Amino acid sequence: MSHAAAPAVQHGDNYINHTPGIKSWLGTLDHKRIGMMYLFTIMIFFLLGGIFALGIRLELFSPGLQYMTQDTYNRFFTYHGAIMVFMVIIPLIPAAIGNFVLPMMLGAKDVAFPRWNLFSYYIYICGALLASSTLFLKGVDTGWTFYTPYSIRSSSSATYVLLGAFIMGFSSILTGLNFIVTIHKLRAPGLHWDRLPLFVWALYATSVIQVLATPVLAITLLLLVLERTLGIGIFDPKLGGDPVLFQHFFWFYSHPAVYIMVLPGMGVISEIIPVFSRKPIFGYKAIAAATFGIALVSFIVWGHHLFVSGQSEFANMVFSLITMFVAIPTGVKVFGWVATMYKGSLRFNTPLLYVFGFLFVFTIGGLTGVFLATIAIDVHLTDTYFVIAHFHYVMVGGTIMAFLGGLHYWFPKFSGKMYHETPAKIGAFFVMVGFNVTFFPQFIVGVLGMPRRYADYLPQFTVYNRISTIGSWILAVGFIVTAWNLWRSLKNGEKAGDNPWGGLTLEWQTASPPPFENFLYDPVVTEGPYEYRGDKVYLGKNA
Amino acid sequence: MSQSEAGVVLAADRHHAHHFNTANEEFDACKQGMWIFLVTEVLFFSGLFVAYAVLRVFNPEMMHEAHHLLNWKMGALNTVILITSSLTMALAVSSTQRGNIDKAVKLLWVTLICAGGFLIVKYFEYAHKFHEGILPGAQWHYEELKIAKAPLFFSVYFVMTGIHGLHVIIGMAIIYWLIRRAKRGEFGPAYFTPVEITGLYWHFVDLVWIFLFPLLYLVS
Amino acid sequence: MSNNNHENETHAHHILSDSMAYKIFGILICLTVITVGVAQIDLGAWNFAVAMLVASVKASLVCLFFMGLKYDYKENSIIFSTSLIFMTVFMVLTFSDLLTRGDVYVKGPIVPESASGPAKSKFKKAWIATPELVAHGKEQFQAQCVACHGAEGQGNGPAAAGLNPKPRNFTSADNWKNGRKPSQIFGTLTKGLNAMPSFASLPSDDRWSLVAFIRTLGPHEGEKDSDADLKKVGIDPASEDGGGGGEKSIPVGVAIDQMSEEK
Amino acid sequence: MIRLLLGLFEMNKNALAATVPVAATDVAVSWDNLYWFLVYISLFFFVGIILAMIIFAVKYRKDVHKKPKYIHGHTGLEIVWTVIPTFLVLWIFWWGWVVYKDMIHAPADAMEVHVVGKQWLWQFVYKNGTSSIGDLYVPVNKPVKLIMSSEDVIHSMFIPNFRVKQDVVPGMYTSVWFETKIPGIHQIFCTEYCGTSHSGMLGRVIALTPDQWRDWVSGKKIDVDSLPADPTYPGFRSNHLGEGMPASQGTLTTGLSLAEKGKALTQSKGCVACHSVDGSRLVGPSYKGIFGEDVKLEGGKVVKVDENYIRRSIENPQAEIVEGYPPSMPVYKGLVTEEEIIAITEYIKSLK
Repeated sequence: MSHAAAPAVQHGDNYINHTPGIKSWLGTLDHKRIGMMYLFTIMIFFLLGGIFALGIRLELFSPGLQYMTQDTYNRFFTYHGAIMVFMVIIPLIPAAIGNFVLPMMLGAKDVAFPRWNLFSYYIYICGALLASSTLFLKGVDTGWTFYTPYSIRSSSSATYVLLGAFIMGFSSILTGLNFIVTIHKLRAPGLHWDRLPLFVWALYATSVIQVLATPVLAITLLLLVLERTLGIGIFDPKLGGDPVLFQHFFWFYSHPAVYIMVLPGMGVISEIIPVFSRKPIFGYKAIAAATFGIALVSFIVWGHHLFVSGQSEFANMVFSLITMFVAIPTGVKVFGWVATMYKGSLRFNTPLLYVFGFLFVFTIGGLTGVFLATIAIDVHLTDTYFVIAHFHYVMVGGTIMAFLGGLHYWFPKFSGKMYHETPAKIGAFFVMVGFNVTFFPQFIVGVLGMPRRYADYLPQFTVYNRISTIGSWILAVGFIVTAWNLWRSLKNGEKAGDNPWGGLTLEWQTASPPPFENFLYDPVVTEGPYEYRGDKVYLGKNA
Repeated sequence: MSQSEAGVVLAADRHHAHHFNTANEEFDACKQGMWIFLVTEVLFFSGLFVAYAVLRVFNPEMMHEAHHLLNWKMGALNTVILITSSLTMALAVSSTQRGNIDKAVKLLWVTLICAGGFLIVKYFEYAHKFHEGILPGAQWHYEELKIAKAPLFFSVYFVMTGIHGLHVIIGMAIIYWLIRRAKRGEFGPAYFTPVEITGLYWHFVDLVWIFLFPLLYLVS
Repeated sequence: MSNNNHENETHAHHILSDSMAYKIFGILICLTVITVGVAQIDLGAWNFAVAMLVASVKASLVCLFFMGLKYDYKENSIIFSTSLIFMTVFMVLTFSDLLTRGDVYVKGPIVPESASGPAKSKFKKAWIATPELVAHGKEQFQAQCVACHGAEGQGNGPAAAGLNPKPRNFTSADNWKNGRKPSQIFGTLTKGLNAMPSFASLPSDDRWSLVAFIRTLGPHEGEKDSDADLKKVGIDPASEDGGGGGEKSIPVGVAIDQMSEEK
Repeated sequence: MIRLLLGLFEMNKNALAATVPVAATDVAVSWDNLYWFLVYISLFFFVGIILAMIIFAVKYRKDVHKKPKYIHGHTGLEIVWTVIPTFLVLWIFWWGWVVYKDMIHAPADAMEVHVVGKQWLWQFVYKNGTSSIGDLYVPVNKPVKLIMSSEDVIHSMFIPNFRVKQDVVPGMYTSVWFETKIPGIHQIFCTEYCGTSHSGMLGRVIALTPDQWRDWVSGKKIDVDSLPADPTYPGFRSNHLGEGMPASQGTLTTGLSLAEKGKALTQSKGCVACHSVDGSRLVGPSYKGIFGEDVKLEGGKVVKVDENYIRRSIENPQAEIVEGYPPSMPVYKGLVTEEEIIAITEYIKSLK
C-alpha cells in the first residue's frame, strides 16, 4: 500500500499531547484516545478475572475444600467467566486495538460517529461497574451462562449482573455499528474492498456479528431479569415455560459471540505474518472470504451447545452437520498463514513469536473443536474439563495470544516507544509454557470424566489438577513479566520511529504516536496491503 | 439514482464534522447508521417473536381463548393512530426537505399528539388488565380464565407491548427535541439529517405495531 | 474519500410528494380494515396467513415509501433485509428442535403397584356407577390423582405446575382428548395420556370407580357408553366380573421374577 | 531394537488407554474407536502444520533467507486444502451420527428405571416399587433405560464408563440407556451446574450379576463392599465426596459401629451434600454440635434437637424448618429404614 505524499515533517504534536489534562481524555472524541482508555480499563478487568482464575485453580490444587466453601467457589467461576467474556475478551481487540487502528488503516481521521464511540465507552463502564458491584452484594453463582431455572431461583444478586451485561451489550452494538459505517463510508481514495487489510476484514465481520447477535442477548437477558423480578414464566418450567428455549436464546448470541472474540485475533495474526515474513499473505481472497464464512456459519451452529440438553435428535443432527463446516474456513486460514511463511524472510520479533504460539495453540483448539462437533463424541465430553480446555485453547490461546502479539506489534504506534525485546520474549515464553501446562492436562481429565464447575473432585483426578494449577502460576508469571516490561518500556523505551517493522498498511505511514487527526496529508492507496516485492528493501530498523 | 424533480442537493459548503469530506457523506453515514440500528431493533424484537411463536404453535387453543381478553377495537384504534402519526412524520420530513419549517413543526406536533393518544389508549387497556388481575406469569390472579399457560400469553403480551410502548416514549422525547431545534431554525433543505433519521425510527415503531396488532389482538 | 459505491458526489435526496404520502396512508388504512374484517370470519389456518400477508404488505409499503428504501441506496435495503434473514434463521432453527422433540415413551406407571398381592375385584359390573363405587372412587382419587388434578379435580394440583400440557380439568366439558364416555375415560386411565402414566397397575374395578367418581365432577352424565364402546375396552357387558377386560394383572412377585429371568 | 520399539509401542498403548475411562458397554467401545480415530487424524494435521511452521521458521529466517519470494497464493493448493477437509469432516459427522443413534435409541426390551434429580441427589425408582438414593441397581448384560425428570433445576446424568450423558430437565422427561458388560461399581456425575453442592451430586451404578440381581429384587441386602470397584477410578468406592472418607460403601454392612454406619449412610443418601459435619453452613444446618441444642424454627417455635426431632426432620422435613434455612429437603419417609434412622441419629450424636 503506498501513499501520495511522504509523511510530513513532525512538529511534535501527537494525539497524546494534543490537549493536556485528564479532562481532555475523559471527554475526548479521538478514536485513538478512546481506544487507549478501553485498553486500560479492560486490563483492569483482565486482572480481576485473572485473580478469580487463580483462585479457582488454587482451590482445585487438591480434592476436598481447602480455601473456600462451595458457594464461594461457585461465585469464583461465575465471576471469572462473566468478567472474562463480557468485560474482557469481547471488547478486547475490537474496542481497544480496533478503535485505535481501524480508522488509521482506512486512512480516515476518525470513526464515523465519534460521539457514539465515546458514549459506548461510558456505557461499557456503567455496565461493567454495575455487574462488578455485586462483588460487594450477595455475589452471583449462576455461571456466566445463566441457565434457567437455576438462574431464576438463585438467591444471589444475579439481576444486577444480568442488567450489567445487558448494558454492556449496547456498548458492543454501538462499536459494531460505528465500525461498519466507518468501513463503508470512510475509506481512503483507492482503498477498494480487495485492498482492505485483513484486520479490517476481521473487524468488519466481527461488527456484523455484534450488530446481528447482541440484540438477541439483550432481549434474552431482559426476559431473564423480568423472570426473576416479575415471574413472567417464559423460561420457567414451574409456570409452564421451557428452560431449553432459554438455551436456544442464549446461544443464538453466545455462539456467534465466540467469533466476536476470536475473529479479531485472527485478523491480528493476518497482519503480523506478512510484515514479519516480508511476503504477501498467501491467498488474500480466501482468507477474507473465510473470515466472512466463519461469521455467517457462526449463526447457524448454536445448537451444538445443546446436544445433551433435551434438544431433539433431528436438530442435533442438523447442528452437528453445520458445525462441521466451521472447520473448513478455519483450516483455510491456518494453512494460508503457514504458507505465507514459505520462502519468506522471517524476523523473530516478539509479535512473530506470539504468532507461533497462536498457531500451535489455536490448531489444538480448532482440532478439538471437531471432536466436540462430532455428536457422539460430544455426548461424553460436553460439560467436562475437555470443553473447558477446548475453549481456553481457542479463547486464551487464540485471542489472548493474538492480542499480546498485536499489543507488541502496535505498541510503537500507540506510544512512540519501542518495547524491550528480551523481556518481552521471556514473557512470551512463560505465557506459552504456562498456558499449555495449565490447559493440556484438562483435556485428559475431561475425557476421564471430570465435570466442569466442580468445587471438589475425585482423588483420582488430583495429579492432572495439580499440574494445571502449577501451570496457572507460570502463566501468571508470563503476564506479569509482559505487563511490567510494557509499562517500563512506556517510560524508558527507545524512540520507535514511524515504521519500525516496515509495515505497508496505512497506520505505519504516519508518525508514531500519530498526530491528532492521524495523517498530515490525505492518504491515497494504489495497491493491496501486503505487496512486499522480494527485491525491494523496506524500512523497519527493528525488524 | 436519477435526480427527481423535487430532489434537493445538499449544499456542499454546509458545516459538517471534520472527519467527513462533505455534508453529503455525513448524511449518508448517519442514515446508514440508523438503518443498522434498526437491524439491531428487529433482532431485539425477534426474541419476543420467537417466544410468541413457540407459545402459539404449541398452545393454539390457549392463544385463542386468552386473546379474547384483549379488546381488538382498542388495538385497531391504536393501529390507525400510529399509521396516522407515520403519515405526519413522513410529511414532516418532506416539508423540512422543501424548507417549509412551519409546516414541519406543525406536523411534528401532530405526530407527538398521535403518539400521546396511542399511549393513552394503551393506558386504558393496561389499567383494565391490572384491575382484573390479568397479569404476566406468576402475577396472574384472574379467576375467569383457567386454561393452562394463559398467563404466559400475557407475559408475552405485556413484554411486547411494554417494550414497544417504551419505544414510543423515547420517540416522543426525540420528536420534542426535533421540534425545539426546528423552531430555532436549525433545519432546512441543506440540513435535515436528524429529522430524516428520527423519521426512520418512528416508522419502525409503526412497523412493529403493524405486526403486533394482528399477532396479539386477532388470533384466530 | 472513497465513494466506491456511489460515484455521484451530489446525488439527489428524493422527497416524498404529499399526494404519494396520502395515497400510501389510504392504502394502509384500507389494509387495516381488511385485517380486522377477515379476522371476524373463520377461515381456519388461512386467517393467520391472511393476517400475516396483509401485515407484510403494510410493512413493505412503510419501508419502501415512508422510509424511502425505494429511492435509497441499495446498500440500506440489503442491510435491513439482513435483519429479516437472521430473524428467520433464529425462528427456523429453534423450531427445528421444538417441533421434532419426541416424547420419551414410558411403558408403565411411575408409581408402581403396591405390593398388596394380586388385584382382586371388589365390585361386580364395575362399569356401572353405583353410590358405593363413587365413594370408593373418591378414596382412590384422593390417593392417586389429587397431586396433579387437584382436590376438586380442576387440574390445579400442586404437581400440576411443572406439567405441560396441564392436567385435565374434570369440572369442564371442554377439550377432552379421548372423549368423556366412561369407557373412554377408562381407556385413558389404562393407557395414560401425555404426562399422565398408565394406571393399568390399579385393579380394574378401582379404575372403574375412578371413572365413576370423575364423572360426578362435571357435566358428563350425557356421555353414555354403548355396548360396542364397552367391548372396545374389552368388557363383555353381560359378564359379572369387575371389568378387567382382556388384560390380566400378575402378582408383583411374579413380575419381579420375570424381570430377573429375562435374558 | 525392533523388540524395544514394539515394547515402547505397547507401553504407550497402555498409557494412552489410561487416559480414557473403561468402556463398559458396546456403545462405549464404538465411542472409543471414533475417539481414537479423531485423536490420530488430529495428530496428523497438528504435526503437519507445526512441522511446516518450524521448518519454514528455521529455513527462511532473515539471516539465511534475505530475499523473500513474491507469492500471492496458489489456487490449486487452496482448492485442495478446502476440498479434502470438507470430505473428511463430512465423514466424521456421519460416523458420529451413526454412533449417536446407537447411543440414544434404547432396545424395545430395555428395563425401565425412573430417575428423579433433585438438588443434590439422585433418586431411582424401580418398577417393583422400591427406590434408592445415590445408588442405581441394574443387572449386567441387560439394556436399562433411565427415564429422568427433575424436581427443581437442570441436572445432567453422566456415566463416564458408559459414555452417556443427558440433561435432566424440570417439566419434561429425558432418557438414556445402557447395557453394561462389567459388574461392579460405575461412577455417576451430575454435569449440569445445579447450585451449591453441584460437585457433591454423585452417584453409583451398581451393576449386578444375574444371581446378585435376583437377590436384590427379592429384597436381600447386597454387600456393595464386596463388588468390584469402578475400573476407571479404582480404590474409590463411595458415591460421595467428603473429607477423609473411608473407601467405604453406601449401604449398611456389618462390622461397623452404629455411628460408623450412620456416617456411611449420610454419605450414600446424599445428606452431606447439604449438611456439613464440620460446623460450616451449607444448605441445611450442620450436624456438628447440633444434638441436644435448642434450635429456633421458622415461625418462632423453639425445639430441642433430640432423637424425635431428628426422626421428624428425616421423615417430614418441611414441617419443622430451622429458622434461616430454605425448605428444600425432600421427604425421606419410606426411603430409609428404622435401623438406618437410628444409625444416622447415632452419627449425629457423635459429632460434638
